[in-house]
Amino acid sequence: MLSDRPSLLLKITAIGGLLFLHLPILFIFLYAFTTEERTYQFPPPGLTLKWFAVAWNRADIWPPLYLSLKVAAIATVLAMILGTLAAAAMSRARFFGRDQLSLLIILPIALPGVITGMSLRSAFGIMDIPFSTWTIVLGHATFCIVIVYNNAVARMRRLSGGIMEASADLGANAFQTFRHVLLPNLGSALLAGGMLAFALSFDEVIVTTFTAGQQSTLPIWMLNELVRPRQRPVTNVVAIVVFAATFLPILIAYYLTRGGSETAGMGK
Amino acid sequence: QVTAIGAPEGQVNIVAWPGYIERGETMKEFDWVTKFEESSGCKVNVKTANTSDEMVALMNEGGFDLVTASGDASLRLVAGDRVQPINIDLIPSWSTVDDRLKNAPWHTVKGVHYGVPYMWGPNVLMYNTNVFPEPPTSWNVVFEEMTLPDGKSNKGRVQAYDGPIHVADAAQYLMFHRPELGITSPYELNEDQYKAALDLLRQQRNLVSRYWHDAFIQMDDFKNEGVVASGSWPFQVNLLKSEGQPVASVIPQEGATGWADTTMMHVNAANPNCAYLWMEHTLSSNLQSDLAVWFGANPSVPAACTDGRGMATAETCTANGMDDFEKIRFWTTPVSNCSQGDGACVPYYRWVSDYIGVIGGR
Amino acid sequence: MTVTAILPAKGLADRLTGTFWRRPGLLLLLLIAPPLLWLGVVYLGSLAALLLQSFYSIDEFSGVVKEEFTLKTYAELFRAQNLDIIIRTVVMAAAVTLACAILAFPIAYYAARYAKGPWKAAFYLGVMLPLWSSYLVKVYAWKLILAKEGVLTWAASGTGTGFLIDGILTIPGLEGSSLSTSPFGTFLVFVYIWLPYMILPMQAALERVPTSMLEASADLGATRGQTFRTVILPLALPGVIAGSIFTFSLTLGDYIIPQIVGNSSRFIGLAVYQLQGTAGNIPLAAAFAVVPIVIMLIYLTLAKRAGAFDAL
Amino acid sequence: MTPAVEFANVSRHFGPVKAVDGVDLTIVEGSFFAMLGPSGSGKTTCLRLISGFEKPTTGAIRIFGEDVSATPPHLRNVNTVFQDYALFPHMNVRDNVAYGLMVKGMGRARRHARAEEMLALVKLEGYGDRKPAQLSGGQRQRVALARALVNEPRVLLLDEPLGALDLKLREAMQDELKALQHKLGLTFVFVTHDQHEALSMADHLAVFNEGRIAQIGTPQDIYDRPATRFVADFVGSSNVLPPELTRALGGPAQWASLRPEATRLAQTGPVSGTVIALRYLGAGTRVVIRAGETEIAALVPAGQPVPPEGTTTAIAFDRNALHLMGTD
Amino acid sequence: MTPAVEFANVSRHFGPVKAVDGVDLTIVEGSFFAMLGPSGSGKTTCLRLISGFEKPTTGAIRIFGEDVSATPPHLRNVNTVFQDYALFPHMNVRDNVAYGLMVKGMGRARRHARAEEMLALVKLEGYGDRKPAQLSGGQRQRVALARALVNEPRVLLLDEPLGALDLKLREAMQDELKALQHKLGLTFVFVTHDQHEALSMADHLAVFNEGRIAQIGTPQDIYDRPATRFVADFVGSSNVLPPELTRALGGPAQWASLRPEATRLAQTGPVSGTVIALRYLGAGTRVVIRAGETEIAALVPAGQPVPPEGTTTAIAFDRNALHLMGTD
Ligand SMILES: Nc1ncnc2c1ncn2[C@@H]1O[C@H](COP(=O)(O)OP(=O)(O)OP(=O)(O)O)[C@@H](O)[C@H]1O
Ligand SMILES: Nc1ncnc2c1ncn2[C@@H]1O[C@H](COP(=O)(O)OP(=O)(O)OP(=O)(O)O)[C@@H](O)[C@H]1O
Ligand SMILES: [Mg+2]
Ligand SMILES: [Mg+2]
Repeated sequence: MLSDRPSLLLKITAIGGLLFLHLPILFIFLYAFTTEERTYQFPPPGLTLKWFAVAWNRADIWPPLYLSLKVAAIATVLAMILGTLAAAAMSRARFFGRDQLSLLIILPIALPGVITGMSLRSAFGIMDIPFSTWTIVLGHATFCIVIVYNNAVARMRRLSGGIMEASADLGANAFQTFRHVLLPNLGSALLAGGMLAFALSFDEVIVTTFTAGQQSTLPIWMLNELVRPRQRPVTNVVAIVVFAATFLPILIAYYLTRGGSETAGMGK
Repeated sequence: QVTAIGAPEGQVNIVAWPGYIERGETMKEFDWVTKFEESSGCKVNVKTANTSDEMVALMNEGGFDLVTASGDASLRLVAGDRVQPINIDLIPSWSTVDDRLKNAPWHTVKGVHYGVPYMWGPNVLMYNTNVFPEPPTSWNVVFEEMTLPDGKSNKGRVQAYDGPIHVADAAQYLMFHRPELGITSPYELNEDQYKAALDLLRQQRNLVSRYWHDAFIQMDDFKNEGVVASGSWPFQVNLLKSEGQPVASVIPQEGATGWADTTMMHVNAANPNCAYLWMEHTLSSNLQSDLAVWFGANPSVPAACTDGRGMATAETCTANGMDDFEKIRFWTTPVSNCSQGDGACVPYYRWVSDYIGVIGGR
Repeated sequence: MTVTAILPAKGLADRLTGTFWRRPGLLLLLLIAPPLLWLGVVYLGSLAALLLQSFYSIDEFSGVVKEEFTLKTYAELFRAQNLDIIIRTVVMAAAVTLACAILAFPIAYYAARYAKGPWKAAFYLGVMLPLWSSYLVKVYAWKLILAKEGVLTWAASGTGTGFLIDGILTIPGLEGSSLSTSPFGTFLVFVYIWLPYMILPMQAALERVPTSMLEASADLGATRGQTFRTVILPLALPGVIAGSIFTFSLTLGDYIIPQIVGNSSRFIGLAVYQLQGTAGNIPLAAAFAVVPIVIMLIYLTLAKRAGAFDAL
Repeated sequence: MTPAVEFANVSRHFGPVKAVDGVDLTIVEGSFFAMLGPSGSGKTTCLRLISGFEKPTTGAIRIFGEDVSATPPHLRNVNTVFQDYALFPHMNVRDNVAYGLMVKGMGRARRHARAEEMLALVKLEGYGDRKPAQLSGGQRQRVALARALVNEPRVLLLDEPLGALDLKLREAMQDELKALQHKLGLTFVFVTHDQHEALSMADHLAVFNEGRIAQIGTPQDIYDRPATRFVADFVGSSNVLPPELTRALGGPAQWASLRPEATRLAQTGPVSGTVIALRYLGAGTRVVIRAGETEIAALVPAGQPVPPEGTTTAIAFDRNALHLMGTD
Repeated sequence: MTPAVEFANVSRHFGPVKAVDGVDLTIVEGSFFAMLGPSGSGKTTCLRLISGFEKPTTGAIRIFGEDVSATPPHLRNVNTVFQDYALFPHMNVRDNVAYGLMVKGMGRARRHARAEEMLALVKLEGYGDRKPAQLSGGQRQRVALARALVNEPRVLLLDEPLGALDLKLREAMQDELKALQHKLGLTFVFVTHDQHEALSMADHLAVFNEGRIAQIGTPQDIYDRPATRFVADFVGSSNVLPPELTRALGGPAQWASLRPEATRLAQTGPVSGTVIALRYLGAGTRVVIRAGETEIAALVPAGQPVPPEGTTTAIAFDRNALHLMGTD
């Protein structure tokens, strides 16, 4: 198209916006190398690599990291199962209460995390459920469902509905159809949804503070570290490592779902 | 009430003020946990809390054995049946406790002890020595708009504590400057006195750009945000000094509020034996001594100032206000039935909501 | 031919498939039950528990919750200082949403319409990476950037633009000793943190606007500006609404940012957090929590009417 | 001989919509049966009733004499070529074709061999390794066909399989399909809304209108002797004459149909009108004449003179081409 | 008279793809001009060059004599009916139609009045308040038409506007479009890949092949006298005869085309073959005969005897129907 060239203003604002998104990240990087360890001064007094070694040797990082990984993994698996089931049900013919269900699925991300967290905590209190890994998982899985659900529903919408019928028509029973047709076609969308859900759970702090009790996930560890600075650059080192570790999954998720609009990120 | 100490359970969970229970992580020299863990076999788990309200909430939530409660929290815990009476016979060092504290009203109810005194100290005025070549003599630097010695206004350069108990600081200031109000205790305010205190705080709102409620964020603000004066704890003063920051502290002419903290035990403490062992340990004079230096507070065991088992010396204790006990008005929970008569005073819950209002600019 | 019209069912799977076919409701039920149970019981149940708490009250002295039905807590919610908090939060959420929409549009538009191939991937990563890099560390980085002796002041004094910052800080309502203690700083950090949540649905909506629609507009004589206003913007609206659900709700509920950046004035999220966490006033916290629930339910109902759910 | 498919008073209603409404139908084994009708007339629904993706609201369906009301689709020995082909996008062509055999548990080597045979049948040898996305429309259509045929169904259902193809390709595929049906001797049930396609391919055809069968018969029956005005209107490009006009042309006062090819122009005649449109069709020119309220089309063979637009002309016709119809 | 549109040696290349390659073209004002060609032959690109959505790589385009190389689309007095209609889904029908007037700044009352006039023209009075989603395909097409016409363009471009419609509706719309063009006297440039459509609607047509024009002329020219084998093959259902066969039928040893309608069956003749397929077309039966390598179709008019498949028959033809072609 002849006029299909972005105007200068658009270019500048778009790129400016992207830079704005990365400005603090630049500082996170910078302050992972500062020599000063309590409060950040600008400009940093000096640069050093020692914090990477320090972070590696800090024993108190590992249990929260392990807990975060564990919670994210379990929550993701649960969310993938529940989200896929919900998507499968929703993609079928209209049924009574369908709209309400879609609202219900969206609710955990549409309502502020503090509400989800508080509600769960109230419920745990009322039912005398002690805090454990599972109480964290419960919270995380609830808001991860919608991520997987959105990915799966978008893919199912794109999948020609015919192929499921074609499979039955060719003699496959429901299980064979699921295994040979639905799963392979949904797979990449589920994987992408799963990765996003994992990343979301891994970084969650708002709901977690309510459902963790005295346990410390990595973000909660970071919160404590940031509030009570003790080798503060270590938090930046951890943030960078997590940043680098999420780079690849996000890229993969992008390529897996390319062409669809289902990679839209979802709320906390 | 526990009658005998059994085998240690292997751990003890404590809610404490930041800096109260150190295991050498912030500074290697300050460690009074590691040895205890080794000798008793009780692992010490600490959850820090920044306000008394938070401590009460944590104790109400449960899951902890001990709490280092200040006077404005301790009676609430007792009234709410969150803590249990202590059998002082099981604490051999009880006899070494400062006599002024043994039966203090914030942990002794109807003759029953609900805890072991831990530390006490004043809420000092911390100031930047570059701005104040001479120590300020009055709290007015944080309450009244004025030009500071460096020629600039104090507007936006002072802080105040982000807890309702700060109303008492205002009341204490009024007690000195407006005797006609007839305030006898900053924790017992009738409607008029209370209103005057709130007005003062509203005035202060215009000077304060951010209230502090986290010791470490306050330290940040002194370093990065240009804050030059604020009510504070000796803890922050000491840490900042140790980093070479130009700060010092003073108890101005109006006097100071202060805290006297008590280690109290949860009614449903899961680890009573370790809890008792820890309470006994807190009274050892070297712990008290080191903590006094670390936190800039006063030990509840007077011997800690002099027996040389820790870092504190008689001078340290004097500097921290060991002799000012009578001048300090310790935090207590305001209740409506006070010395001015039953129902005459404004109770704490109104302090809470009104102070939120003041911070919100109302 | 010997083959018959009906093949025999060979195993359990075949028979189950037959059962599902004869009773489609059964399969639907099997599919829907687990997520429905989870969300219905775990989530709605918890919300109900929360609601329930809001009808309790607290013993003012001991801080222990009295489990008796009362509207006292709601009466308290409507005290002036609490109304302040609600209004302050809603105004902030609206401002943040608006700013996010304005900032997000060029990025989303560029990514949707012009970015091709590797550029598209770059834009995607450019939006996703900040989204997934630690929220806390980003907020603290902002504190550092906005502090009085922080990066912005440093840069401003270097470039002689310090008067800009000072100007902002004297606007009534935005006063502070530095950006980091001004409500403007809170606003800025909110906008920054939630921006990706606006960009992504917006971009998805823009990508769904067919090129032919834009060509049709030009063909009918519309200039670029007219096309933008009359075609692109209305068609991207569901995406904007979807994004605004996030930015609005996230601002309503956040309690970390106002704690770290700003002038200590409470927001709903912070109030809820402190009331339940530090003050232990769970009934009032619950009553506060009902506010965003009500706001968001109204918002969602409107959004659903605008077809924004498909754009989520 | 048992018929391949039988509908006994079958209805399928979706709420208020009577997609299929009281249909009786018999499809003879080995025939090429077409279902023709406008959009929404219930053709697809009929097909889905046979394959089992819809269940009749009332009535019974028998396939080779057996009632299939309790048989799920995957156990019916009937296969479908879907309108959009519904090829599995994640499998290559060979695996697509072999799918029916795989789910029946046939070993890899054997089913691949069979798949290759089928690909040869539809002239796609060597395409086995491609993904469906790498094929043209016509090729995909043939893969869909091979995939359905590999199961050796006794009835093959085809839902507008040529709808998405362009004219040239469509004609080529029509010939191929017809030849294949001949060769295999299967029963084909073919849905289309294209009159030419239905007429040229089917042995028998049913014309649907609003869920009911308007007429059923051989193409010649239907083209030459439409039972109702609807059929006449829909099927041919027949002229439909109102009773007055039929009478004026010498018939009884009844609705009648008259094919354009049987309509000639004349200098004088009982009915005349104005030429309002001319359409060059290559093989001749279609002349549309307005006589009163009625528009009548006549076909002037190539090479004969065509009256210009606006002139008045009379029409003549082969008397036996005038076909009287019911009033429906 | 200046021609409406002129292409002088226009090319449009996309990298290696020569979408349009050295096209010379003149479209007379007031004519109905069709562009016909297989998929990918450059028809759409030609249209987009006129509307301004593409710029020629080389060559010049003139609209009513003015060079438009520097004129952006929204300033060209040319409007397009898009293949997918491209109606604005968020506006009702009236606002869609009035869009062109709105962006020109016409007041609400006046532009709505004009829009209603246009809707009346395309027989959609009373549909103004509906959203596009609430219309059928044919109705949408008419809205797109009204929307383009409201701007009073001097040239209207139509890119396969009927492609998405079913046969019956398509034929109805063809008649309507043709009538409208007649009534308004506008220049229509119409893109299609449907031979029948092009032949029956256009005054002039250009047959495209691989970015070049294979032949340009009246429908009769192109149907009866295809310039190349490609045109003969693509346009008619012509029989294309190789040189040997042309000679056997009494012509020179050259490629030739022979229309089925001009081809008859005979008992004996120079060329004979086996009947391999019969297709009933209503108006007659198409008989396909294989003679050596070549398949020849003949049309047996309705009522005449049709030889059964497998029998051998000879063919006869009107001598002047044999049309000799270039070797391209
Ligand atoms: N699942 C369904 N729910 C509701 N109505 C339906 C459903 N399936 C079909 N219909 C309706 O039944 C009628 C017949 O539909 P059907 O698909 O059989 O028509 P068709 O003859 O195949 O038309 P087309 O030529 O457009 O494919 C239509 O009015 C359609 O809207
Ligand atoms: N923007 C483009 N970039 C690259 N190649 C293009 C572009 N537009 C068209 N082409 C190529 O140019 C050739 C002609 O395309 P065009 O769309 O004009 O064909 P068409 O005759 O309209 O075909 P159809 O009947 O399928 O619409 C095709 O090979 C096409 O792939
Ligand atoms: Mg259909
Ligand atoms: Mg095209």
